[in-house]
Amino acid sequence: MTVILGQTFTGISIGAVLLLIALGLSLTFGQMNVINMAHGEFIMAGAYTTYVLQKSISSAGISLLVALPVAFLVSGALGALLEWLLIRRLYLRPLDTLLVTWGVSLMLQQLARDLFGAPNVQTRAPDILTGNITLIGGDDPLTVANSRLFILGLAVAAVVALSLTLRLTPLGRRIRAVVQNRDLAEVSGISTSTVDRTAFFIGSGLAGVAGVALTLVGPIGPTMGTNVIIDAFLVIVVGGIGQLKGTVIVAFALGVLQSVLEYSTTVSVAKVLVLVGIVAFLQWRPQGLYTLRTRSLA
Amino acid sequence: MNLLKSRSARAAAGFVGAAVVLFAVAPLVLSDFRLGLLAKYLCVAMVAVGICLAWGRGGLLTLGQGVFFGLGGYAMAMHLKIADAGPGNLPDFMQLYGTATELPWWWQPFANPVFALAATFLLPMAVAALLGSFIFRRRVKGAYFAILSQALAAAFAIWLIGQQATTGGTNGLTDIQGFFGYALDDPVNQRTVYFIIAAVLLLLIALARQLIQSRYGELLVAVRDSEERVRFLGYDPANVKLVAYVVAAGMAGLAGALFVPAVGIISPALIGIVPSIEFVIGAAVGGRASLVGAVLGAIAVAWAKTALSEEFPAAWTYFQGLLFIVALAFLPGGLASLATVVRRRRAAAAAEKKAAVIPVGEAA
Amino acid sequence: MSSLPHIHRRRFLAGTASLAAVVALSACGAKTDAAGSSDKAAKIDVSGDTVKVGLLNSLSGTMAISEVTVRNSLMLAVDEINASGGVLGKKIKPISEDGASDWPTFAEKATKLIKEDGVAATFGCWTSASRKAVKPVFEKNRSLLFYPVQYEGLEESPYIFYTGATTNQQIVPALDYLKSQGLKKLYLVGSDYVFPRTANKEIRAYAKANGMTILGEDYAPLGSTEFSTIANKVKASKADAVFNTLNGDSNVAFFKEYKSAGLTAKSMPVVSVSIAEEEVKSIGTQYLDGQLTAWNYYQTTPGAANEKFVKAYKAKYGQDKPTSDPMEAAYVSVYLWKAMVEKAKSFDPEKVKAASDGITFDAPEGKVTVDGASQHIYKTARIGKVGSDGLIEQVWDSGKPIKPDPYLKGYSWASGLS
Amino acid sequence: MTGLEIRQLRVSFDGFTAVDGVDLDVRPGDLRFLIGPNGAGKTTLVDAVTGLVKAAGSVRFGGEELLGRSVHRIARAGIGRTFQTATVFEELTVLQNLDIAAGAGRSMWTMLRRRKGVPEPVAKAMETVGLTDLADSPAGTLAHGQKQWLEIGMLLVQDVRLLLLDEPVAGMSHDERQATGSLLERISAERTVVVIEHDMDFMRSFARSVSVLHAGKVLSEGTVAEVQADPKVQEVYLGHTAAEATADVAVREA
Repeated sequence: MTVILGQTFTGISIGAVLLLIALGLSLTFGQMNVINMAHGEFIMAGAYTTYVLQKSISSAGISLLVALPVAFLVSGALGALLEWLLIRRLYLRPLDTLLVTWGVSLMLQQLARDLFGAPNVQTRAPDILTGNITLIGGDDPLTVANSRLFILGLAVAAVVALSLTLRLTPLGRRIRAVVQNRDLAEVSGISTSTVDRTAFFIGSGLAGVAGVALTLVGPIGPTMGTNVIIDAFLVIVVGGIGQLKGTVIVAFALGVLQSVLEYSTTVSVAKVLVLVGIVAFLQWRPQGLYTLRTRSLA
Repeated sequence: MNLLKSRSARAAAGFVGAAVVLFAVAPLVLSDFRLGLLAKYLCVAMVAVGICLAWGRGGLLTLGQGVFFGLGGYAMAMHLKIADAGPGNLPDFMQLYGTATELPWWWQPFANPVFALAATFLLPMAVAALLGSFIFRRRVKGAYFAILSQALAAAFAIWLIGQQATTGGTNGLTDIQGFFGYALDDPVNQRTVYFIIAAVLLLLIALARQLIQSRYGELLVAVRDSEERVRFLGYDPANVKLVAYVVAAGMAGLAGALFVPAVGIISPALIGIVPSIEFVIGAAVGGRASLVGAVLGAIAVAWAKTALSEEFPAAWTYFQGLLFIVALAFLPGGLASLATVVRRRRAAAAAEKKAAVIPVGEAA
Repeated sequence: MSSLPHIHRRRFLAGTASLAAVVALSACGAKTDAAGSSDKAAKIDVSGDTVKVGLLNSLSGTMAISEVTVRNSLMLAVDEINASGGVLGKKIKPISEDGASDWPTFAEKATKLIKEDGVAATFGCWTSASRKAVKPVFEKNRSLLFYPVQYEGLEESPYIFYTGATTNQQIVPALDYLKSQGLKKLYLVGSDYVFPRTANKEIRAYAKANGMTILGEDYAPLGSTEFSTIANKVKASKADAVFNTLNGDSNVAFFKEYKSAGLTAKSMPVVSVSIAEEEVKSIGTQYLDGQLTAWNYYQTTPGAANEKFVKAYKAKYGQDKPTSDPMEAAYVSVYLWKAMVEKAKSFDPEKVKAASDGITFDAPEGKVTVDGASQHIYKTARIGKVGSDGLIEQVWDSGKPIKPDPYLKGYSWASGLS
Repeated sequence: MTGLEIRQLRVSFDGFTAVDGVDLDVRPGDLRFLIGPNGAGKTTLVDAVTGLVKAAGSVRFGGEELLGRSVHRIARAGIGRTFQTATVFEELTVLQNLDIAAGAGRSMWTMLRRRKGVPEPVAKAMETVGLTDLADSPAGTLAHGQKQWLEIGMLLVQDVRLLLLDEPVAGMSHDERQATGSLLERISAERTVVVIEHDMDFMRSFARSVSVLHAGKVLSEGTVAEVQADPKVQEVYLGHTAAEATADVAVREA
């Protein structure tokens, strides 16, 4: 029983990480149809931001909290720059963005190597986040890591913030308008290029936030982005492009699936099964879990 | 009609030229080592021929060509490892890391050279046919198809790595000594392998050219540009795409199979997401829709990788990244479209024309 | 570039060879059985007052995190040797190549170094996979590789010198240590590749013969960074200790998860065989404090040779840069090659090999001796404990250098392994 | 002899019913115009007939049930359509476009060979739509009207018996409209033609019969004169246009 509960919690915590790394993509890929392979490197930029800030702020807790908004700005700015330099030329060729941003990703990795050295770097987590809380005591205790709870909280907060932004603010309405009908939005007086850049800023900024969170659970190094990028895209694809709720559900579902399979088989087998399962799922629902059904897409 | 004639004349001249370069000039001017590298680039170019067909002509961004390359490569390498070990013996890595005392059942058919040779392209084609018939019938396309391909490539690589006792795991199959009885460390035989590779590449180009110029080739472009429209004409676009996908898979398989004697190794590192993207990028830089462009692009990008990394071992990825970005963002038709771009500029005074995104005309 | 007449001559020769190839196509080349009859030894370029050596490490890709430090250390040794007059009166000219964390690329670059550059020896490789990829290249061309990383054993290539530990110099002593501490129930965690799988096979054999039990064995793909399930499994097993053969990025994620699960060096110590000072630095002492490592060298290893090495390394690359076992083994490998060459009075690999037996060097880890038969070196095993300052303090050593035994022939429990 | 028979056709998207129980009969040889305000369900009706959207009810042509068949099978049953924006294969030549349209039944072997010469039906269709001189021009370089004609030509070489044309004269010059109109008259002699159109002048000049759709239902049916006299039609066209336009946007945003 403890095992099942424990693995469910583990799955949810894996899901929270997945959700956080995929959330920015739900905007740039899901809404804007840009396959940004450098998204992983924006996550990396967020992690390195934490590292740099810790050099000047000695308290691990404060530096982590400061890192969240700063990483959002740093990665967001990188994203906006990328959009302005390259992606705006490629909106009509979504598949080409994949290859172009792959080139960008190679360069950013090398840049990180030259700026911070090839080896991984270390950040200090606040002590409170390295512990755990016990849900069920006794001989076979069920514990949940504080770092995972923090990430879960952060992921939920980010989802709420993003969905409120999209729903309630004028910016959000403009983004949705542009996504749904670019020409109509343009003639209604919306500057589509500004909206594109802002949306890219937010999506990339969220990658930065994910990068800060990843410093609590994983390595901080030049290739950390490539480790997660495909998983992030799969979450969006399975969830359904342009569907925030699909992203959320699928992130947690994949997390739980992964953790249960990992427990009952091996990590490698679990990974293969999850990937094959995703392919099979897309046979069943080629447009993902939730789909936008409109006449224009028919 | 005159145009067609002169075009096929030009194509024939191109073939002869390419054959002269590959069979006479290259062996004359290149050292054994560089010729060996060229053999490797030509294998990449074979994959690019398939990509030109599937992606350039059919619009299928196949980001999983590593899978088919790997299937072909492993099929060949398994046979060669069995042959190296000699009858009754296990391949070296199985003796070291495995627990089995005899060949696993799925290795056994590969002891037969004919089976192994046929498997190098039939196996990838069968897998592609199976996958494709599902994927295309369910109308998975565009970004979904691209990311799905990547997921498959990742899954295949992870699976191979996990089966160390029977696949060599991360190491892959290495230290391949002989090629159907001929010692691979003999430079003369290495050269022969190069000639075989060059000949197969030319053959594949000829095959792809025939396909592209056939009615099927025209239909494939039609599917790429407007799948719905083709469906209204009474075709099943899924079948049209499937043919291109399967042919491309077979070409990647052959490339993988020939890569093994040329380089002496096949490993999961050649199968995952990164190599699969690199296969596509070569074709894209050269010009995805043009056979000549895709082939030369693949060779050029592979060559640039070698040259840049030799010259700037610590900073070459900057140049590589920059090359991809510049070529793809600013020259969507690839280097092959440069000629078209120049011609357009010259003819700019003439009537206003709607610029085609990807030039179709100059195939092969 | 070479002079013009030289190029012409090469073209001409290549042309003849190409014609010969066409003829050979019908004559069908050499059969496998006849292989090795012709002499194919690599040509070493000793023209001029320099001798070239190849440095082959991953400077990009996932392995760069580890291999760049080895490259730094190799460069330090080359610079030092050049400053003191070089080898046989020739300055060493290092040719740098990037293996790019890709095994076929390693093979390509190794071929290039040997055939195009005419290097006298090559130093580098980290993963077993890269070594396996280049092994046939060095054997085919009869050129030397110096491999500086601890590995899984079961290999003796006539053209490779192994200056890192083989299993009986690292893993077996670590198991001896655990046994002596009464830690008899082990959980095995490793990356999914040759070294951990082979190491764990040996650990199981050792455990069986020594009354220890293995409670579980888990592998994660290289580069995997999600370890919550494995941490759960380890915790639930209630093992005495964990034997960790994870490599690279995975270690960071594993130890962060390990601590989050409430496991500590006190409650369940982890012995790691791929965590050196550089990795400690990237994981953080917060997560590693008190955990055990098994190596042959630590930055804190006493002795004048090590003080000099550490000082020189920090002076060249920065005061915050630690030194580690693979870096030391790489550093040593260049000096050993120099000593062999000087003893042989030749750069010829065959002569160098013949001269190798008994070569000693006063290394940072203490005196090391080359075992000419296996081409490995005698090394002292050391168990260390990670301190809160990020350095590793030795808590046990084998007392004297252990004779390398890559096939574990001297251990009866290992008889069924290979 | 039965033409197109539609019974109780119903299509809905996420709760919004775009076609709401339409009955429609078009005899062979008819040139039927479908008119109605935006959002009336005209295009959705055609989508349903051609299998693009799922629908309930019954659609028969020549006695054969079409609903539930896949798009390319419906096409093979002799039903062809055009779209609001001309969709020809821009990178292929006029000849190649028509050749593809003519070839759905070709064998694998024929497909894998090059085209030799110009097939008879293709030449005839090029003649009919007046594009013979432009046979080797890429379709992307054609003028707007020419593209529409090419599309109609592609339906002709397919030898379709039912043509569904979605706003074929939108954006055409006056001369092009006249040419298109007479082309349709000629074609409809041997086939059933249904045209969705907003252009009332064009309709008055060429329609043999008219159906008016409104809010997913057939509002009125008859000759041009009959329909124009219908007070319901007048009300819809004068009163509710703005509201319907909004509904159209709602569909897209759903």
